Amino acid sequence: MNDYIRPGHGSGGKLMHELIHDIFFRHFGHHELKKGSDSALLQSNGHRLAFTTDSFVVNPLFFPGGDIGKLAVCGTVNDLAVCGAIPQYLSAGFILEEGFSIAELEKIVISMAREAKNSGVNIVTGDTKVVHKGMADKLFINTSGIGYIPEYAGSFANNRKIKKGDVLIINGTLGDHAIAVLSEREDLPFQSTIKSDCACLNHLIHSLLEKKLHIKFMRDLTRGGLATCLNEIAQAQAIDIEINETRIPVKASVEGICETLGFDPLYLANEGKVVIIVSAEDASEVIETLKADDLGKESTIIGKVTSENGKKVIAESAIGGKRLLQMRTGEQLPRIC
Amino acid sequence: MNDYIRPGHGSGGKLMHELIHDIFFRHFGHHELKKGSDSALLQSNGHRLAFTTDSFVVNPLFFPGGDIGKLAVCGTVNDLAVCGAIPQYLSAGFILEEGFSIAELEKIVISMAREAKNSGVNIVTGDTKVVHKGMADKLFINTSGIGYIPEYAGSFANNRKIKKGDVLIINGTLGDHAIAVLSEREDLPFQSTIKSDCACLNHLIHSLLEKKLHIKFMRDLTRGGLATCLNEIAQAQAIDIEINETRIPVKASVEGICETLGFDPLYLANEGKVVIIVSAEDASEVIETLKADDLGKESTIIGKVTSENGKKVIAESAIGGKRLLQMRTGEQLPRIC
Amino acid sequence: MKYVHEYRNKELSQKLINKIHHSAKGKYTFMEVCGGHTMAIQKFGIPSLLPPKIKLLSGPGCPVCVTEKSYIDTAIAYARLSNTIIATFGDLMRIPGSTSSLELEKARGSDVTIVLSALEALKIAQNKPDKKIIFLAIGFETTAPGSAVAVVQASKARVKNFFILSAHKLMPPAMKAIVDEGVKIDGYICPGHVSTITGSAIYDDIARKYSLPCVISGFEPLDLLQTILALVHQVNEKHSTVEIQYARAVQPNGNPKAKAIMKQIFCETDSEWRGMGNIPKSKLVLSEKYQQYDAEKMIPVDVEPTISDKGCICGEILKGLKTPLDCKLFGSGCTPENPEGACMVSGEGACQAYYRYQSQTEIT
Amino acid sequence: MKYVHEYRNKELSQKLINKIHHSAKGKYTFMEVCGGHTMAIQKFGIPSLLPPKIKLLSGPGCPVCVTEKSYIDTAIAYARLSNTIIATFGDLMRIPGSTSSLELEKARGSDVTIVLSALEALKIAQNKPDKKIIFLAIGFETTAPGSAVAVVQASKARVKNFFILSAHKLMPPAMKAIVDEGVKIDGYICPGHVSTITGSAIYDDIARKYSLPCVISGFEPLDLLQTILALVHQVNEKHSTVEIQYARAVQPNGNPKAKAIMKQIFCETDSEWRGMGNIPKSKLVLSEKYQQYDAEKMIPVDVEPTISDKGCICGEILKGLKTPLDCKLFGSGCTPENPEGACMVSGEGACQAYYRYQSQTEIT
Amino acid sequence: MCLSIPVRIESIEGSEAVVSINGAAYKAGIHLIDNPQVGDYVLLHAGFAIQKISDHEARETLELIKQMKSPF
Amino acid sequence: MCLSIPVRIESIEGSEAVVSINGAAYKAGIHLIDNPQVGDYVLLHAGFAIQKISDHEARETLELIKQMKSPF
Ligand code: SF4
Ligand code: SF4
Ligand SMILES: [Mg+2]
Ligand SMILES: [Mg+2]
Ligand SMILES: [Mg+2]
Ligand SMILES: [Mg+2]
Ligand SMILES: [Mg+2]
Ligand SMILES: [Mg+2]
Ligand SMILES: [Mg+2]
Ligand SMILES: [Mg+2]
Ligand SMILES: [Mg+2]
Ligand SMILES: [Mg+2]
Repeated sequence: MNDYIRPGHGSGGKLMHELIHDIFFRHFGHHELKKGSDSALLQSNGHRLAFTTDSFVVNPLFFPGGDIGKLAVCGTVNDLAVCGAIPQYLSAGFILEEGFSIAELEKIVISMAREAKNSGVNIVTGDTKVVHKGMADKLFINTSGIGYIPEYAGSFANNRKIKKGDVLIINGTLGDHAIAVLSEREDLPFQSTIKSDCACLNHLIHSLLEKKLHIKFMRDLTRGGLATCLNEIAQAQAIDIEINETRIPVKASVEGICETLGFDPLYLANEGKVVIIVSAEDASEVIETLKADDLGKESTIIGKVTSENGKKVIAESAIGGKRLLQMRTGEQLPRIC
Repeated sequence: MNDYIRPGHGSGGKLMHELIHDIFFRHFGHHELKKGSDSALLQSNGHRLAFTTDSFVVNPLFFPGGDIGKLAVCGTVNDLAVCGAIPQYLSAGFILEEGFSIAELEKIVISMAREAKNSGVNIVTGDTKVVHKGMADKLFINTSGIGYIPEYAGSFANNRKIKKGDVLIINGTLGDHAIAVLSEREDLPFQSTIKSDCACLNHLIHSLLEKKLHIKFMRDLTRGGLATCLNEIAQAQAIDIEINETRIPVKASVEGICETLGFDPLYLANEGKVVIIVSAEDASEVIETLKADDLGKESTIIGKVTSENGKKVIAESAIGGKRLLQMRTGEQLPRIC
Repeated sequence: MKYVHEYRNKELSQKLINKIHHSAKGKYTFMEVCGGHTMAIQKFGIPSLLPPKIKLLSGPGCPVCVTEKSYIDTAIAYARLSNTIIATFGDLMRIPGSTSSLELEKARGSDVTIVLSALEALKIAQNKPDKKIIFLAIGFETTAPGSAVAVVQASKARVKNFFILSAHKLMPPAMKAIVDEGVKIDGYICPGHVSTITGSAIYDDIARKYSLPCVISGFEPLDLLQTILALVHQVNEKHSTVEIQYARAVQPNGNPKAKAIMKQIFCETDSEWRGMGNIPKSKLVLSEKYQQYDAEKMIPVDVEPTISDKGCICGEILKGLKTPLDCKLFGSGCTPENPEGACMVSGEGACQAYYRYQSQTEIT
Repeated sequence: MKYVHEYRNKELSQKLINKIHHSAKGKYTFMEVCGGHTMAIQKFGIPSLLPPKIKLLSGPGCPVCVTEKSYIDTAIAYARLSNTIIATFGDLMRIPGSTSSLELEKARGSDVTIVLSALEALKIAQNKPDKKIIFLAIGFETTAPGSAVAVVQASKARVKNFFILSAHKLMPPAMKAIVDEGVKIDGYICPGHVSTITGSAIYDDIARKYSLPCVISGFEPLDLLQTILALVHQVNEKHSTVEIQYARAVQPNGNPKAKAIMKQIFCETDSEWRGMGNIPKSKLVLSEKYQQYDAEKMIPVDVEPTISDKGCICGEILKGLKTPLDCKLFGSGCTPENPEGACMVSGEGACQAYYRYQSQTEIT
Repeated sequence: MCLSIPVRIESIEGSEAVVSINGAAYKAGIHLIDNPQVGDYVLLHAGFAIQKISDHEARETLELIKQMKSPF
Repeated sequence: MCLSIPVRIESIEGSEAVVSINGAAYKAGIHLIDNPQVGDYVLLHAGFAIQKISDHEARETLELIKQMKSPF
């Protein structure tokens, strides 16, 4: 059963991590790659750079709150920003299916251009490939990005020591992206006003770094959702984390759809959310700074670091019970039981 | 007839150039992008960088002389190298079709790792996406690359002035890649010993730059073949070029297959060929240097710059007749007449 | 009132927990037969809040876990036929058959599509008259009425290319079989949503003949805690009656309309249960009159011989004789990514529930 | 000897060019009717080497350019049927029909596949018995025998799902029509590969009745220069006979086996030629006996009404009355990327050949 | 088994109802429910409303717990 | 029209021959050729050999040009 690519290999959870470790890390082997962080932090001729890549394959291409083009810019900008880099340059690689509408392509490109402008990055190099009808699903976009590490973010990028008692902050509600995209698909017949949270977070993050707040770690949530992200953090930083489920912001309609389909919002995809670890004493100033930005209005503390030597993520439920929160194992499938 | 993506939009010829100008250049608008060169030459915090991207969608994935993985490394390394950059870091973005064999994926990854090692670059960041069965053709790879511009290549990267009488050099035979790939496809039932020329040219190019030979311009040949590449050069550099068809190296079997299918070798894809413009007096030393490398054994002068103020490419035929060589217009289709 | 968050109140649950701690005297073993209960119990961390003398066992309440392997093998055989579309709830996608799974068959090119309802499957059939649509009808009494509606609609609209492959199972025969097998329990947390359809009378036999307390429970923490408290009380007082904790949704008589349509379309038959062997009259199949919608009757197919699980103790876990931690494969040879047995596949299978929501005691 | 590069010798061609320059006294207009000749002439830059008093006109020798628009519309209508595969030479893919093209239909989801030979199309039919395969049989006398072989094979193997949509055209009727239309030429460069099948006798009428010199030419520069020289000589000497320059491939009697199978399978009929109107007995269709392979006879389809070209002077170019440069659309409204007329689509269509291999005089 | 949540009937057309799942709309089959009314809360399972929710009983249950005396 | 190039017959099996196109192999139909032999050069068009090439005539043609006297 292991020999074929399955949807779970791309869903940001455990299967994907195994594939990445067993195949990519093993053969490519570079230490920056193996860190598995959002961007590689590099030296180029004495200069410090962040470099990252992502491909975008979302279906449908247009969804409430965004489209694949906006996503492609935000995803890469965010991966640079959470590493403390100032995003500067993006590449854009298009794979187009024969028969795809050029008018739709233009809409997507305009959306990319707008988002790039808003976030202050330039798309400086590109590529276009066309595949025959049926050989791709309309259009895929790859963006890669380069940023530089400013002086004041230097120590952040080197990872401050995370301590017991440090708190975890998130800048808003979970799962809006996943549900907005799902409800737009014909095969999931929900109608809602839920919009994708898709957004470039670099200005929000920049406002923290500029104030020289003691940010200890940041990661943007994407495919695997909060639970997978926290597990990645716990493992990479060798810490135990405990979150309080009642404090995790989830929209009522998102929660409802999740209960209907048997999904867990903690594992739903997001595209404009970042988890930030700060010391407890800095938390209120961080939240205040975040709340000053539209993208951080609902920022809140969701949990804390409970051990400096661990790798577990624990969730405390509404009634005080506790459970181990693991990585997502495969693509979440709608179910009846 | 214009509203849909057609194969020609990706075949490196005129349709593609129109799409790129009308959609991508128009909306993205950055001057480096609009140059349409192999890599963007950038300033990042006072540091000079080259940055490029390419997606790879070849069918079949494995072909005589290479595979999609080798191609993905070589293509991006070459785009950096022809701009005078020393390729350093690559990203690797995979789009995998559900059901694709993980063993084949590993073969491809090993091939990428090998080629990266040979060419001296590191794959430092990556991404994996899985799409449902039938939504992609097995596997697509995007690589983006970063290089730095060494001192001694600085003036090259700024474009020396191309003068009338300068000569054009190529490092070997045309069309081997296209024909190797075609003959491997079930729908084109040829059998031959032709191998793809797919190769990383950075060491070959480096050997020229190190010797501080007066290289005036370089571009690697890819999808659109020699004719498209020369037209791009003529337009971008505002020069007239004249090539001599009898001097253009083409393997006999490649030529034969072309005549059978109605293809023109001047428009066939290559993945290890570079066109170099040098002053006539430097030509012999450049060729000598190229010939010292395995990848340059068949280097030869194919033509010259005939005007410093033009944009035409003229081909002189075996019998001395002349014709205008234009960009390829669409994907070449096998035909009977 | 939205009937969800009100039942997740921390103060009220603390009151119930205190009461349970206070009331629990001896040792108690209760079985929740519904996978939804298993999930909720783990998700809200209820074991970490109960006194250690109360033990909760997971029963055969995940329709996916109890589905016989030969059923999956049959579905896979159908998936491999050309011109056939398998419509299934997501639950079945990753269940291992003898040598493959529906997910893998889809990856290999079969047309397998996930639906949210039996009516969606029927709609596909109506939109693609050239194809045969086989709906994998799984689930207990809660789900079977929906399949019945789809068959009635297909019949009304004269749809000729819609078929069901039924694995609809009945809950009471399995609950009895568990006790007959000798599993030692002190009471049943009875399945709330099954009971909305069936009503409470189906458990009368169990309470009376087997002298087991039965409480029909809702799925929120207050529901479950209240149910556990009621069970403790019954045990303490040596009662064994059927109580309805989930009164807001369960009528003593259930849902007569749903029961009627089930009766119209289906008849009962003996059936294999994964890991539990044959249980008499425990499965619903289409009655004579609706044969033309029965995939097995109408579409001949060669099914590969069933290969039995190696090392998987799913069956004993379903019977409540063992817990997932007793399985040598748990967590190493068998994980949600690469499940060996069915209990690891479903989100509410006992093994996956354990794997995902491991209780605090096991964490620290 | 490999029969290609030997005929691209620069010294020998210079000899011929000198001789032509020396022999050319008055003004000469010769027409090459074969698109392959048009291509070779442009590719080797022959116009830039001839004295200006020799003018070469391109005739109707591209089977794609002369294919009536309604044929493309019919092929498109077939492409839109479900369960149908269109098998075509690459040449037809981009030909504009009234409102679409095969390339566009493929982009929209139709199954259109490129083949290198009629037998490949037959193989597809044998591999996919559920589908109807329609082979677009285009080409002149050179290509028609291959289609005939495929029909014979289909008949032998009792293949029931292979069909051809014939647009096989005959060369001599068109060559006569051109002169009848009043096009002023001094001689024909006769199509070499057509003649390998037909032999030389088909041009006898033209040489005799129309008093036009005819030289059957090969496709290499030496062939073409030698042919032009021979035509100049005939004109100078007021001869008009049929000469075979391409003797290494053309027998006076052609290829009797190919002629026989063509005769067995096909019969002649009147036909529209794009831009040239109706020409009697200029097309091959399947004879009565092979009707079951005739798409038009066996597969009914609604074809959209043909919309005539606006501004395209393809027809006059084919007749030799105008050159592409006379067309207002050439190079702006009509380019190989967005062709308006058929002559711009095919690599050997007069307009595309001009566009791609513009002669040196026009370059500078 | 049997995932099910309470949803509110927003409108009815024949044997289908649009239900609100905390604000998200979904078309559910109401073939199995007697006398469904707009405003009713029903349990949604596998695309069908399977039972109405009794507001009275719902409050009763909570009231019972609220009024329970603490053992300590 | 009618792209065609000379190819060499390398082997024959029934009505198909493997032909060499300057070294590349292709399976061509030889239904239309009388008495095809390995070593023959034939013209290949649309998948079929349509005519044998006469080596004698080929040399003759070249010879003719070679022996032509220059007009100057
Ligand atoms: S852990 Fe896996 S193998 Fe073990 S009982 Fe559970 S499902 Fe079966
Ligand atoms: S240029 Fe185009 S429009 Fe004009 S005659 Fe040629 S094909 Fe027709
Ligand atoms: Mg990230
Ligand atoms: Mg990234
Ligand atoms: Mg990312
Ligand atoms: Mg590119
Ligand atoms: Mg598609
Ligand atoms: Mg390049
Ligand atoms: Mg590039
Ligand atoms: Mg490139
Ligand atoms: Mg990524
Ligand atoms: Mg595929």
